[in-house]
Amino acid sequence: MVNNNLGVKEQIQQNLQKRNKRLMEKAVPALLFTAAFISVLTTIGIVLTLVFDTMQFFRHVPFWEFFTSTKLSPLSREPSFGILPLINGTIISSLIAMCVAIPIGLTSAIYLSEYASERVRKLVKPMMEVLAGIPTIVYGFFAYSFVTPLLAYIIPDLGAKNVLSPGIVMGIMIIPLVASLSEDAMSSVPNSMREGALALGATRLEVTMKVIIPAAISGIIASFVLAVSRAIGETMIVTIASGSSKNFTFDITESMQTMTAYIVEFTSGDAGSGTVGYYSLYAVGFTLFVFTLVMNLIAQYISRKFREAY
Amino acid sequence: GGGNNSGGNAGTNEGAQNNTPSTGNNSAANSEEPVEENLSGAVIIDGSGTVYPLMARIAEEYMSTKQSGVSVQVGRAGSSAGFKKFIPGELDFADASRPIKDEEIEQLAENGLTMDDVIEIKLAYDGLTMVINKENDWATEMTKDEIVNMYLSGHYAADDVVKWSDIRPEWPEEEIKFYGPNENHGTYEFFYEVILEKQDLVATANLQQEYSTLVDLVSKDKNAIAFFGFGYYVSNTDKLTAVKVDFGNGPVEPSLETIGEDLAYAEFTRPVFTYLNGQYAKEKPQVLDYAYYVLEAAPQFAGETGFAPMPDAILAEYKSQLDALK
Amino acid sequence: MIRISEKEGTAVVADAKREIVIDTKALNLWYGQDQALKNISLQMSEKQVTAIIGPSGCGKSTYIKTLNRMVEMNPLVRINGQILFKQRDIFHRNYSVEELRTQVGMVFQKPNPFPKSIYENVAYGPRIHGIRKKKLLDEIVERSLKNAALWDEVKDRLNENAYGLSGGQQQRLCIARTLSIEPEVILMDEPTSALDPISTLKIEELVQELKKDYTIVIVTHNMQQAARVSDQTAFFLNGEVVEFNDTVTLFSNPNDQRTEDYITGRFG
Amino acid sequence: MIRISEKEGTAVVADAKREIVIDTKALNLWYGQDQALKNISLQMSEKQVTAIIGPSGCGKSTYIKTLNRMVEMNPLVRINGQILFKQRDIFHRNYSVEELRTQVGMVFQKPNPFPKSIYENVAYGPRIHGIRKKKLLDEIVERSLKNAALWDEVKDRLNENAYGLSGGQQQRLCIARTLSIEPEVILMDEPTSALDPISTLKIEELVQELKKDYTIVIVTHNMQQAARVSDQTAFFLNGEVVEFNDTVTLFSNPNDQRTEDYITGRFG
Amino acid sequence: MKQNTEQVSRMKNRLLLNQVMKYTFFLLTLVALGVLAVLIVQVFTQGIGWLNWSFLTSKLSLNPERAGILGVIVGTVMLMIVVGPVTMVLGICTAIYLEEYAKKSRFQSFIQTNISNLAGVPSVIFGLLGLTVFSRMFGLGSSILAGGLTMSLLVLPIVVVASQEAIRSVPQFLREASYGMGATKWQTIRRIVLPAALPGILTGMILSLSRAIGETAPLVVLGIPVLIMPIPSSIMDDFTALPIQIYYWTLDAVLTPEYANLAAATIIVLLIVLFVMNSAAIFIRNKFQKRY
Ligand SMILES: Nc1ncnc2c1ncn2[C@@H]1O[C@H](COP(=O)(O)OP(=O)(O)OP(=O)(O)O)[C@@H](O)[C@H]1O
Ligand SMILES: Nc1ncnc2c1ncn2[C@@H]1O[C@H](COP(=O)(O)OP(=O)(O)OP(=O)(O)O)[C@@H](O)[C@H]1O
Ligand SMILES: [Mg+2]
Ligand SMILES: [Mg+2]
Ligand SMILES: O=P([O-])([O-])[O-]
Repeated sequence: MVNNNLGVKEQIQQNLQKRNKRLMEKAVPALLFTAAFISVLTTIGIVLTLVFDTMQFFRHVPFWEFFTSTKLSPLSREPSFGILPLINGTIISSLIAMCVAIPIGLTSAIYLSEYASERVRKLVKPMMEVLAGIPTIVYGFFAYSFVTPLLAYIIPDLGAKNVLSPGIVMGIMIIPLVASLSEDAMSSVPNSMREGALALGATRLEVTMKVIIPAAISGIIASFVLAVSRAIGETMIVTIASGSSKNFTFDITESMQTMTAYIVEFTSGDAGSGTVGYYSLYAVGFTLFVFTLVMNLIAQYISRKFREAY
Repeated sequence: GGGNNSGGNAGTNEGAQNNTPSTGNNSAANSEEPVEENLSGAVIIDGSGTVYPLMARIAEEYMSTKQSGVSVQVGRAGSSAGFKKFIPGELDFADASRPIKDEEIEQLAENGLTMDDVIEIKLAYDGLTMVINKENDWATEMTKDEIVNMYLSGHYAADDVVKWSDIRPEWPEEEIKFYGPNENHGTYEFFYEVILEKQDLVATANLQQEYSTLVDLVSKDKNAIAFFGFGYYVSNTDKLTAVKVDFGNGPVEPSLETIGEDLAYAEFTRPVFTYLNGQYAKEKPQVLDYAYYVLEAAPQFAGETGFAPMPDAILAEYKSQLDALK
Repeated sequence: MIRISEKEGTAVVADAKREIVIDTKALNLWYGQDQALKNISLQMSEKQVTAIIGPSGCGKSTYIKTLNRMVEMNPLVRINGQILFKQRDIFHRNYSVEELRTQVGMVFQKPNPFPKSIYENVAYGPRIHGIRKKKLLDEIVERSLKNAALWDEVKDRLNENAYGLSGGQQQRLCIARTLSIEPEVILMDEPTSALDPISTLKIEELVQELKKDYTIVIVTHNMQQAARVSDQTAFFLNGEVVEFNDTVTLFSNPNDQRTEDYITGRFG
Repeated sequence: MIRISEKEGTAVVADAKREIVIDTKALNLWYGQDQALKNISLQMSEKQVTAIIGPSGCGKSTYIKTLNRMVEMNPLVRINGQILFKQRDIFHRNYSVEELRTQVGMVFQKPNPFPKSIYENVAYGPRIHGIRKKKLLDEIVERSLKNAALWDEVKDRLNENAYGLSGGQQQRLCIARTLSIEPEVILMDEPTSALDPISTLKIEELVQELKKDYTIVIVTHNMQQAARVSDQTAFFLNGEVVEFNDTVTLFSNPNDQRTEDYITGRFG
Repeated sequence: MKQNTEQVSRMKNRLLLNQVMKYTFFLLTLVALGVLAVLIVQVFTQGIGWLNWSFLTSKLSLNPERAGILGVIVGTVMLMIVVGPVTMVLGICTAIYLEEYAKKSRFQSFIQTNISNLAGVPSVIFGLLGLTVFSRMFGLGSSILAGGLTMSLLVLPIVVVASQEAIRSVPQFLREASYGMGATKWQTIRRIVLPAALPGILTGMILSLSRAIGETAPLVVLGIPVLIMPIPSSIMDDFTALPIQIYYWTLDAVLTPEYANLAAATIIVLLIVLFVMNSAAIFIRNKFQKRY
């Protein structure tokens, strides 16, 4: 077995001496770093965009009034800018959504994680993914053209635009999120826990309620918090189905406006120039940003603690 | 939609210079220009929601039969919102359901545009229409004063919670739900300035950006009343009832036969406008071309979109103004 | 409370007069196509320790998990044959697995306390079986922990999380948890293999103590352990019972050549 | 092509006249605070097979990975001491790891072909080192596979995925891949421990063949294997070289008591 | 536990409760899927009659009888032509940097936190960013480019996370094998890691595009006009896209009821596109799963 001399060794040696290879090794990380930095720039961009014009806004409107006034009429001759009606609309629609998403999402998660056979799971999970993948505009259309008329049939007093219908539909949209994150949390509880409880003669239900859910609770709560954050940030469903009434009310059969819907309304109406109304867009956007950011940070914190548990 | 900058149009001038022979058909137009160019670029229009159906109809016809390369974009932010964009030069045309105000003219001047550069075009007549729910069988006829009074802040109740029975005792004792377009809209200002004579609107009035939302809200609420242009009523006669207004000579139903400066519905009649930025018309051939087309098509499509057409004489006058721009 | 006072001799000749608690008859078990248990027949007597030994993969865990039907958690499993627990067929449809498991407790290879307090771990069983009274629960917890020889070490920290305990303590906690519902039989699948020698010794002593009240089946890899703690031993190989005899006899005088090879360390 | 015609005697007395290819001088290595190699000094001669034996955790893998500086992929690692490869200090800053690794190839414990075709696996090395010509690549692939005794088995399926091969074939493919760039030295870290006996035999025969052209360092758990294939053997214990000698001497007449204990199976 | 009659009856109750709850859980799971079914049936019955060849191949119009969505489809496709490459390049580069170069550094955890927070920012806020930066500051107006860049930033976290996961799941021994041949880091990444991670990356890519195709709010905020008749021909043109057209038609359905049917028909098109894309993602995921 002789080394038939193909000059391979020599070629390799020559190639190793080439400089451009070394250059590549230096240039590539720099390029990649630049790309990675874009995501940081995006965040900076968002914050700067919001902060600048929000500051403009607070030159005209007192901070205190913005956060305490229940009167929002940005276009009147004597405009008033109280964000409370929007926060109220946002919270109420999100609460309705949670009332739908949490029970159904959590029970789906329990069913899939603790009861369903492998076959059922293989069937149901992709369907949940489909549900999660439907664009929100489709849900908006569904809320407007199906759920609102259906609800009006049940509740004759229901306004043509109301917060109930988009709230419910938002809840449906969020079910897969709650279901899949809670299921992850529950199925990551080690099987030995299940076995330990079952060996004591516990039924599936007792295992789930008294061992699995308590063990997975922080993961489950994190999924709820993320769901709230999603509901707060959801735009199209509420824009289409909940109208743009700026009244401060708790009546869920009436029209309300969320922060997101306000932004849409304002950009499709009067986004043209530097009026106070235009700046209010950014003040509302900034509030919305802070709301969701806080929610996300809470969720991250909870689920990080959760991961430390085992 | 908002936020369009007209900067995008500037670059298209060159493309428009290409004198490729016309392939467009000359439909009903008896244009004075012997050869039609193939134009391109955009024409940006925003403003009145009342005018929107008419202007959108004209735009579509223009794009499908005259210049398929030109993109005419019609928004409906409201007359006031339209002027706000028109003033800094974001628009080629600003539609309006009220005339431009002095303060807006001043702002124009600050942006280097005098009224000589702006051509005001009266497109058609609109009748402000009071609409109620189909199930409302009592308020189908009202006097002008009743309408004014019910919308006046503090006239019936200090907290502006007005009941139908406040107006006529035999009417139901239920709260009236007042609706209307918001302050972006010329219709609001017409109502406030001309009809209410600048007295405050009831505080309970629910003002909306989109006319479609208003139609929706009134059609689902028995106690609702709203006001907007006749066009939005005629396309929804199955959902809404128009109030017949008694101006002193018996109730008048708004219709193309009654809307007009000298006709029975005259008191609630107003012209609707579009304002052309003359500088852009000079710079951008597609804008000028479209302006000619608007004059030609406005009377043609006014009827089907719920407007009474302008007399030909007035339109001829505008045409000569356009000719002067060349 | 020193419970392990004197070490008794462990090698007890199988006692014919004792009641047979678990009677396995011609048991076969498959995972899908693979047969893991072949025609197993074994009797376990009351208050005796039965050790199950054999090389890895011979079916020890499978067999012991069949005794409380935990093996059926795997949907692939198919079983035929019979197991009688105190004369009742455990596979009979009127016999719920929950009922069976209350009577046949199990301790696992790796300690698996719940992520709860020590107290709650032991109280879990009684609670799900409907015992609510705080006082009764307190008593049960104390008694179980004492019987598992853990009480003295944890009595001042009952409300701390069970994960703060050492491995050996966790395993005794799991035993206490099993004792809390007073089963008849305790199954133990290599209960000491994850533990250090000292903890192992403690558990072995505990088994000696527990057999006064319970019937015990213990799987072990460690032949010394089997010899030390059990009364009878079954030697499994490839899913079959090669030899089943009282422990002294099996280790001193095996009948089968394969048993001898295994206990002298020639394979496995 | 029958290459393995006759088995040569493996026990060759260390040949003083051979050139020393790898010279390790007083090498120390730490993982963070833990010292894994202590004052290692070893010489490996040209075209000889050096076996490294020792119980688990003694530092065999760490040492062999130091020879091609793969050990430095772990950021915790700190090294002092010297390794000369053909008189050049491999830790010198002018000596790039890429250059070192082209000359000191490595075969791993678990076969680790790339998820590519057989052909592409072997052509990978030449390609990254700038060889583009299809014809030359074909020749290299064929020669390397022949030298790794794999050609006959795969020549008709060069474009199939390497993961379709058996474990033993995969390991020979990895050897072929190493040969493709014609290194001076081949490091093998327990190259047969994941393989069946027949594949192991094939690899052992291959090592015998390869040492005609290459210097080989082989880590093994299996003392018979060390005795069969190597010319010299180093016995590691707790990060130290206890004994280093020609294989025949080390196995027949160990100098150190610990070596004797280990090779007679008394521990490890 | 010692048996007594109370125990036995309790056992019966416990078992019953377990069964009851099992079916309750199952039924509630079905509710979610039931809604999905209702939604799809509703949209299809309303829209399928309007979905025909001429609807797909003609231009927009105010007249519902004549309206078609050719320009809308072209707009969506061109939007994806911007989003695809931009997201792909940024996403993969970021993922490589985080997984291969910045591993375990402070900078990595900073960017990682940043990305997961970005993933939770409401899309309407991205719209404001796009409006302020791309539309106004860069003067891109409501062009395809402005929309595409906004969308790219919006879906970037999806691609980054998916690519990171794919890169992480490439076994370390493949990298070692390559380094052992004297390959440099970049050679190893380019020739070994990326090809092995490609299926995972592609799956993430498809999922991010399908998110971008359905997003509406950022485009509304950018100010897409209601009626655009010319078919866009360059990325500097104004455009309209499937979701925004659905939005406008839904909004105007009050005035012209047939618009609701057009919206439904457009939704069918959108759902079919998404279905095909997601199937492709699942196919890729299953086909190339775990080959080592
Ligand atoms: N979940 C399973 N699916 C399929 N086969 C299984 C499963 N569990 C065990 N087996 C097979 O059944 C046989 C017996 O396994 P079992 O776990 O009972 O062995 P064991 O004696 O407990 O071994 P060890 O001492 O390693 O715990 C083995 O061949 C094993 O491969
Ligand atoms: N990545 C690492 N980090 C910290 N310590 C390590 C690491 N790798 C190995 N060690 C330690 O270094 C010592 C030597 O390990 P090494 O892997 O070299 O042993 P080995 O002889 O190859 O053992 P085996 O035969 O099991 O492969 C061991 O004590 C081990 O715990
Ligand atoms: Mg076992
Ligand atoms: Mg090793
Ligand atoms: O939309 P307006 O016509 O009322 O301005």
